[in-house]
Amino acid sequence: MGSTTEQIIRLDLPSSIQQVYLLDTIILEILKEMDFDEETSELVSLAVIEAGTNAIKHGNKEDWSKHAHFEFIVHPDKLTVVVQDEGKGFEREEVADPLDPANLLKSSGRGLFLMEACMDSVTYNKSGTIVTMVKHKPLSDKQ
Amino acid sequence: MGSTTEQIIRLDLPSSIQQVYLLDTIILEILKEMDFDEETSELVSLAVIEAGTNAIKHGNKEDWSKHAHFEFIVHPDKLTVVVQDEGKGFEREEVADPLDPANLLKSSGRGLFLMEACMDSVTYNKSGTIVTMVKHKPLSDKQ
Amino acid sequence: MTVDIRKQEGVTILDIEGRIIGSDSLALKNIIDEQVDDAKEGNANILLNLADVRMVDSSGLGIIVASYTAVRKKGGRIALLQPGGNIRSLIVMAKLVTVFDRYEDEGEAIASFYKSNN
Amino acid sequence: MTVDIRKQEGVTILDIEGRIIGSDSLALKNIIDEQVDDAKEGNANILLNLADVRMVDSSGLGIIVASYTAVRKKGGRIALLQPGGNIRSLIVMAKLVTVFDRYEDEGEAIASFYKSNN
Ligand SMILES: Nc1ncnc2c1ncn2[C@@H]1O[C@H](COP(=O)(O)OP(=O)(O)O)[C@@H](O)[C@H]1O
Ligand SMILES: Nc1ncnc2c1ncn2[C@@H]1O[C@H](COP(=O)(O)OP(=O)(O)O)[C@@H](O)[C@H]1O
Repeated sequence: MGSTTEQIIRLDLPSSIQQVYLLDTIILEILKEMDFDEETSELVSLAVIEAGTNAIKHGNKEDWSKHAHFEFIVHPDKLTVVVQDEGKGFEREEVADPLDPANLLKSSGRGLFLMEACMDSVTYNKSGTIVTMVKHKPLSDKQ
Repeated sequence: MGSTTEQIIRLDLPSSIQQVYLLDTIILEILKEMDFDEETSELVSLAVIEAGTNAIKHGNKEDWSKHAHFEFIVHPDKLTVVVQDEGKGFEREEVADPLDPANLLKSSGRGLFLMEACMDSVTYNKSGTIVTMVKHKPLSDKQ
Repeated sequence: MTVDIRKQEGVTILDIEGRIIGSDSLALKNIIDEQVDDAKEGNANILLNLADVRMVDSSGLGIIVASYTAVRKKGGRIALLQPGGNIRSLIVMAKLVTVFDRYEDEGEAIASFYKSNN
Repeated sequence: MTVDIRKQEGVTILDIEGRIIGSDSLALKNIIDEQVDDAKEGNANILLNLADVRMVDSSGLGIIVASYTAVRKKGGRIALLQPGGNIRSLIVMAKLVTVFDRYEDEGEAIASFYKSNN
């Protein structure tokens, strides 16, 4: 029998940067159906776009035959998003801090920082090919 | 290396009829990015909604823990949609004809008929758990 | 899908907006059933305003057909106002052209309930 | 994302609309680069009208930062008109508040190119 407390939506996208539009459309619709408010939805959709872009660009090197895998786990009170790529992974600690004055004017390097700022929690698996992000519904929301 | 002629998008939805809205959003976005004209898009989205509804309702009996699987295979000149459920299947030949005068005023039974009317081709696997639908871009479209 | 209900000259008008897909058909069925239940015997006069409906799936079409039967049983009539989007072609494809009376003008649609019926 | 280009009193105004996500940042980069290339030395004056932009991702923000650098190299200035949506907060979070001059009024923004620069 189906669990009554969570629903899992899975999505595999070919690793083309164009697919970010589809990802954007999907995450916004999921957030709408979950009754997330608009402001929180903007934060979550940004984090999902950043994670998806990293999987497509850095993980899968835009090889269309490789897929970026998304799992959206819809709970009554929170959304968990798991993004996995088919690449070599990376070490979170080795990524430069975009807020370091030396990096402020760089044209890249802000994605992970924004994901962590927008979500309640962001965790990476050891090899760096899976990122798991959680966002709770604001308490003021109707449940 | 990635093939340059087709991209495959996969989607697994929990078997709740609510998910038809997400399916609708996704297929419309795929059709938009493929540059299908509006009229053809309405036909294809209807067929996909019908196939998805059947997988969720008839195949998986709205058991949330079972998933309806979608594969959208994007070619330059056509879209192939494969819908699979985790149910017992059915026999296409045994389904009543909704255009039979005896069935005209029935409140259901028009889904398969509409899928076949809207797409260029609709085929079922032997057990009836997989339906494959193809739509070519109209020739007048810019390619 | 959103549905607003108005009454005018003894006709219940349902202004439907959006796409009628997925679970919308069940919601629409409940709304129509309630109106038919509330109507006096012989006076179940329902006008579905479809001007702002862009798309209906087979479940939605099925509910409209079921309403036709329910309304006739109760004594009354159902008519469609400005069926647009894909509804017009669904009705043709499903061979329901002779079943549903369709109008482009609301006044004309309302008046029709007092000509063809009762 | 769509971008319209206007010139006014020696300032190139880019009216950007929609979401700047995914491959949009590369498209935007190409457009800005072209404008900077075309500008006379010392006159790369660019105003990004962001009034109709609802959302920018980190790549989009990165392109705006890169434009800042490119314009300064060429001799010129970049300013932002009505940064709305999430851009305002991205600029704050990324500690770029002191980097970008922002204006709410187009006339004021255009005039600024003749006060603070050259
Ligand atoms: N999924 C991933 N696979 C491999 N490397 C990654 C992945 N995600 C992030 N990285 C590494 O972390 C760096 C920082 O990523 P990010 O903060 O998103 O900024 P940007 O994508 O602009 O470089 C990337 O340049 C890349 O080296
Ligand atoms: N994926 C499926 N799994 C099992 N049975 C199916 C499936 N799709 C269709 N059917 C059967 O075919 C019948 C006709 O389907 P359809 O034409 O879509 O009309 P409706 O869904 O309104 O009954 C269904 O009632 C069901 O018995």
